Amino acid sequence: MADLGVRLAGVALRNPFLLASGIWGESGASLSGAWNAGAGGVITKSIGSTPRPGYPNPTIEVYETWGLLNAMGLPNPGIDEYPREIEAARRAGATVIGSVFGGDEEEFARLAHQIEATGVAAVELNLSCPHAEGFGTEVGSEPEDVERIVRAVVRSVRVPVIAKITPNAADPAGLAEAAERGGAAAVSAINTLRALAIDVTLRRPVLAHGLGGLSGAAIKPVGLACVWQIYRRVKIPVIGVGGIRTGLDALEYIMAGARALQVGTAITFGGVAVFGRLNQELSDRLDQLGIARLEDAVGAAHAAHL
Amino acid sequence: MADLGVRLAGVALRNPFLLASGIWGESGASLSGAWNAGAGGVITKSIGSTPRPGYPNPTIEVYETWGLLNAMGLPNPGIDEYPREIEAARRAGATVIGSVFGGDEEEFARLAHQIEATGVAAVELNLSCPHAEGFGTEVGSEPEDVERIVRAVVRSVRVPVIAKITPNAADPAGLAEAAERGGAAAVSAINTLRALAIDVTLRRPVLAHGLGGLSGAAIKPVGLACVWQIYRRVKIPVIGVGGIRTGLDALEYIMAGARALQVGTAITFGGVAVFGRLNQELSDRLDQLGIARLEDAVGAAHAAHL
Amino acid sequence: MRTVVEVTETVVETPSTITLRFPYEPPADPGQFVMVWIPGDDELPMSLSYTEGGSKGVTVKAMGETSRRFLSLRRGTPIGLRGPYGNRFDLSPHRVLVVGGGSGTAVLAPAAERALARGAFVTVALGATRADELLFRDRLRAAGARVEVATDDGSEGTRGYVTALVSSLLERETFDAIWTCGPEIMMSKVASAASPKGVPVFCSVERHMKCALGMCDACALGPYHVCVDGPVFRADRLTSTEDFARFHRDPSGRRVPF
Amino acid sequence: MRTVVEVTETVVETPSTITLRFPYEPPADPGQFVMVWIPGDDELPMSLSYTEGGSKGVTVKAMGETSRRFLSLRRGTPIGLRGPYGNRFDLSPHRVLVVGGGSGTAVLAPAAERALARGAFVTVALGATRADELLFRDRLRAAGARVEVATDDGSEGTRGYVTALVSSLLERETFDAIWTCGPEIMMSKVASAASPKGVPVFCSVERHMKCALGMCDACALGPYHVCVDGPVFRADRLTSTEDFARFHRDPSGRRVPF
Ligand SMILES: Cc1cc2nc3c(=O)[nH]c(=O)nc-3n(C[C@H](O)[C@H](O)[C@H](O)COP(=O)(O)OP(=O)(O)OC[C@H]3O[C@@H](n4cnc5c(N)ncnc54)[C@H](O)[C@@H]3O)c2cc1C
Ligand SMILES: Cc1cc2nc3c(=O)[nH]c(=O)nc-3n(C[C@H](O)[C@H](O)[C@H](O)COP(=O)(O)OP(=O)(O)OC[C@H]3O[C@@H](n4cnc5c(N)ncnc54)[C@H](O)[C@@H]3O)c2cc1C
Ligand SMILES: Cc1cc2nc3c(=O)[nH]c(=O)nc-3n(C[C@H](O)[C@H](O)[C@H](O)COP(=O)(O)O)c2cc1C
Ligand SMILES: Cc1cc2nc3c(=O)[nH]c(=O)nc-3n(C[C@H](O)[C@H](O)[C@H](O)COP(=O)(O)O)c2cc1C
Ligand code: FES
Ligand code: FES
Repeated sequence: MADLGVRLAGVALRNPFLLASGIWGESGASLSGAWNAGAGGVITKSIGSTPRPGYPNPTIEVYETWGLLNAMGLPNPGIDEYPREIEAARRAGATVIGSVFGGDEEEFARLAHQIEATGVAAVELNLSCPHAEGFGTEVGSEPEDVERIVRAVVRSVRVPVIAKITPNAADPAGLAEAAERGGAAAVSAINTLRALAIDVTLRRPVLAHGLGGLSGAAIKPVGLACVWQIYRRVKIPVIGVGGIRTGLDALEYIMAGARALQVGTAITFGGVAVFGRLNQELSDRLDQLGIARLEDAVGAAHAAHL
Repeated sequence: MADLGVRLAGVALRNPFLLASGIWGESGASLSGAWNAGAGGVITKSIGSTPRPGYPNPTIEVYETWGLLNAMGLPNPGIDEYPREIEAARRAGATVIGSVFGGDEEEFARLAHQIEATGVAAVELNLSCPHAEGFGTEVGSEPEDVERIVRAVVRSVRVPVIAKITPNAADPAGLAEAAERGGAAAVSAINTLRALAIDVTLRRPVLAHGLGGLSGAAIKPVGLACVWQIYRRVKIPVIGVGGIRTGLDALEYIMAGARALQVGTAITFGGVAVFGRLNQELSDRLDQLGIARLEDAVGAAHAAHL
Repeated sequence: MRTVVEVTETVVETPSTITLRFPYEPPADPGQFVMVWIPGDDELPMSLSYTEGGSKGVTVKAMGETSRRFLSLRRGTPIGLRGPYGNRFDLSPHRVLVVGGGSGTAVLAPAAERALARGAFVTVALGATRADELLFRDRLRAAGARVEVATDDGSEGTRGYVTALVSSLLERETFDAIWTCGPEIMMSKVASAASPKGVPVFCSVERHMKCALGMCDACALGPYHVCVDGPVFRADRLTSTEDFARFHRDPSGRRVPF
Repeated sequence: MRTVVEVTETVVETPSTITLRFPYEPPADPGQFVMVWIPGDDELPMSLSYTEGGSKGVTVKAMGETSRRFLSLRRGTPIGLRGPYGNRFDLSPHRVLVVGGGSGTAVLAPAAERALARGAFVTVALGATRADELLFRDRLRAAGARVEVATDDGSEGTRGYVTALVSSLLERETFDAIWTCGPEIMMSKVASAASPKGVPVFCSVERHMKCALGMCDACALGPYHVCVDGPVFRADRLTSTEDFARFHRDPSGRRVPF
């Protein structure tokens, strides 16, 4: 059986499949549940300075099995309340990565510092939520902003800092380069695509917030392109995310350049049992291809295409 | 039966469904075929200055029924050869819109001028192909470039100029504003999303060119968001394109702000007969909702959401 | 994934409770819920109080802002629906005690009706603040259930909480199962009373819901997601959590005491 | 949508022609083609010369750069496949004349074989530049076809073009249908010869292909897309276009004379 373990920015992961931020991430019990189901690590819901209820419902729309639109609006209990959830997950033995979002570099740095104190293995910066005013893409679309925020956070914590990049940009790889310059230990790509659903009977957007973010199978080809381009332009490891639902999807991301992966929407369609299945499928694929260690496959598709 | 006729930038269309550029667009017989099948107008393949064979195969990858990835590489016979195809389509009675692509404003202006001479009803500028080096998004990602190119073209032709906008940008609506400033009579949104497919057995990208553009149902939510945002920021009409395959999809785009529509990938899955079906379905939907004229529905979803 | 339908009928059940009927074809079972969207306002989880055939219904008690708005909905108003979601009551037990508090009876009524239709013997213990707030008393009697009543003010039936009524029923009679829905404190007391008798208790619980797809974590209750693992749970599953009858989560995910 | 398989067998059919066999499960009929991808090179349309069961095959003649590369493929080489695409020969006629020129016989052989298996009487007129370029002569004879041969240099059978052979066969005998594949000039001559006799001619034609999905317009031939409306056409459909045997389109879409 192929070795699925990977080292990501100094953190040893038992397998590459991380729970993506925002899915099963509000409660410690859920984080533990994803870990127990076989995730290689769990990323928390993105946490901010104060409690945020998020947008009113409807917050989601589903497209058959290939897509999910959401505008949750970054609901979270705030950094003062959240540590107990992380502690619960850590007690269950989970490798936890803390995700935070802020409006400027000071807020990011403070939140990262606070979340570091809970013993997380790394901090991920949400620079890429496409539907939260004043946060996410609004602070993560310009390379200078990304660099400045990452630099401020890197100064304030010891754990590795991961920048999560938006695909809603002319040049996502340029944002990854900026994160690298700022000192990021890794980048995650991608967050959701800015998107919208309309109800024609009611003549209005379906989601209460109007615009939302598209995730799921539909965005896999877009995520692969981002990972591919980023891999060619930075030296730090890339975490692939977007539409992963099978071991084949996973290996495509790995060969495009990802060293670890995140899984979100697939949980909507199959629960966290998806982690067990993904491990099995990926391992089978590697065996079939005669690849002994997952790490040997990272970026493999670039050799043929220089 | 609801009235599907629309006026778009002074051009009367018998219905809002235009054949999108790049599909059935190389030969006059195919353009005529789409018209005879019920298209409200046909947009030519994007034409450049000289013959271009495009990229080698593989040039496409299909995802179930929800997506299509392509990197054709803008194959076209060049502006000197192409007029005979437009003439054939015009002889069949088709309303033809000529699409052109160039590397700078002079080339765009010259091509637009040449294609105007064939009697097209309007000219569409491809500022948005995501995989052609030196063309498309490479000249259409910055508002200043878009404005300059559009302005040069508007000066060189009398027919309405349509700017086709890329979704691979932080702010597609800002590009539409730039087109409006440059004098565009309308904008089309969206072109394909930058995307990639990997073959894990062969450890390489599937498409010969590597990166390609994603179209089809998967991008409808993204196209709707672009049209929605553009509609709020420009006064010129918007042509919605991306993933339209049913009358319901069409009406969503119309209510999001589109005055006309383009259909591409749906033809892959159902042939040009899709135009007849779309007309029927859209008309049925409007009847059900008690909307007498399609034009009354343009932008209708904005009223509930100010 | 949403269907927009028009409300075809409204029934004022109590001064604070209204039933909306609407055409909705997807098959449903007692215990399941739908997400009901009031366009321009919010979308709330509501148990189906009518599950049979194409004309389904929800029964809503005015609590906060949005649920209050349900009371002003009229015939012809468009609402959005998705679902049904969640699990269902196991309808196989023969002698069932149904314990409903407040609007909780909404989800129990169709379960009781279907059990009765299959020949079960159903006793209902119905609680409310006062007589005119008793929900579905007549509906349940008409279906053949024995209905016993408790009101806080004694305006009908026993004075006091319905839990007292349950204890005395459990003393006198044997049941194969208890189905209950209402305030968690009430359900927790019912569970405590039934436990020494070995009668299994099934509770329908509520948590704040957003996705209803087991994904967003809004409805987390201990290790469960109420939207997919529930809303119906065996009481022992719930009492082993730290949350049941003690904490729920507000829309931000913050754990707050009941 | 692509399947990558390894070549399981290669057969050198003539000095310029090779057959590749490979496992490929999707069912196919004679007349259909697949898109064959040589990783790192190109992807070309190739008719299936073996359509039955799980071991399929294509037979490739070295023409340009890519097709020449097929000749160097070996057992174990991975190739990508998609399809089968396109329509098929109508196999119902009883007395069939099969006219193959060059690698065109690749698509005709499985059609002839299947017709013979159904009890049809099949005559094959096979043309090539010289004897060792005659494709599938032995395969067709083994299947029970009567095979007549014409070579440009007279090294086997009649000297001259296969079209002369066809004319003389049409003089002497009656056929219910003619199936042909080869250079368009040849097929056009076959159509002219058959037309006065009223024998329907079905031609398998080739055009530059990219998508094979009837979308990109690369394979436009008059009002048709060869990839979905063909590759098999009744000759009268083709002769009414301005293109058949006169023009094809290069990869840029430019119309160029044959
Ligand atoms: C599975 C399920 C079935 C339900 N069935 C019924 C029913 O049949 N009849 C009935 O009257 N009520 C039912 N509810 C409760 C209902 O969804 C609302 O919680 C209640 O109506 C109060 O809503 P509000 O917005 O008016 O209250 P608010 O004043 O806004 O809030 C009061 C309480 O309602 C909660 N609430 C608000 N929004 C939601 C939400 N999206 N999901 C859950 N709780 C929310 C708040 O957290 C708060 O605790 C059910 C809830 C669940 C989870
Ligand atoms: C439906 C169909 C079935 C075919 N079946 C067979 C077969 O069974 N055996 C066989 O040997 N050949 C077959 N061909 C022809 C084959 O696809 C190639 O055209 C031929 O092998 C020459 O390719 P090349 O790249 O080596 O030639 P090049 O030197 O590159 O070009 C020579 C000619 O081949 C054409 N060509 C190149 N690429 C393509 C392409 N993607 N599609 C079509 N034509 C192309 C060029 O336009 C040119 O006219 C078939 C073609 C079609 C359309
Ligand atoms: C409901 C939902 C909530 C999300 N919340 C967050 C979040 O809080 N922070 C974040 O960085 N990403 C968030 N995301 C984005 C995901 O982490 C992930 O990047 C995206 O969904 C693509 O992966 P997927 O296709 O596997 O879901 C959210 C996605 C969904 C669907
Ligand atoms: C095979 C293919 C070729 C295309 N070629 C062009 C082109 O030449 N010029 C252009 O402006 N857009 C081109 N496009 C983009 C389409 O016109 C359209 O914007 C896009 O496909 C989204 O619409 P759809 O989902 O209906 O296909 C092409 C799309 C496809 C799939
Ligand atoms: S409501 Fe989202 S997980 Fe239950
Ligand atoms: S090959 Fe694209 S239309 Fe036929």
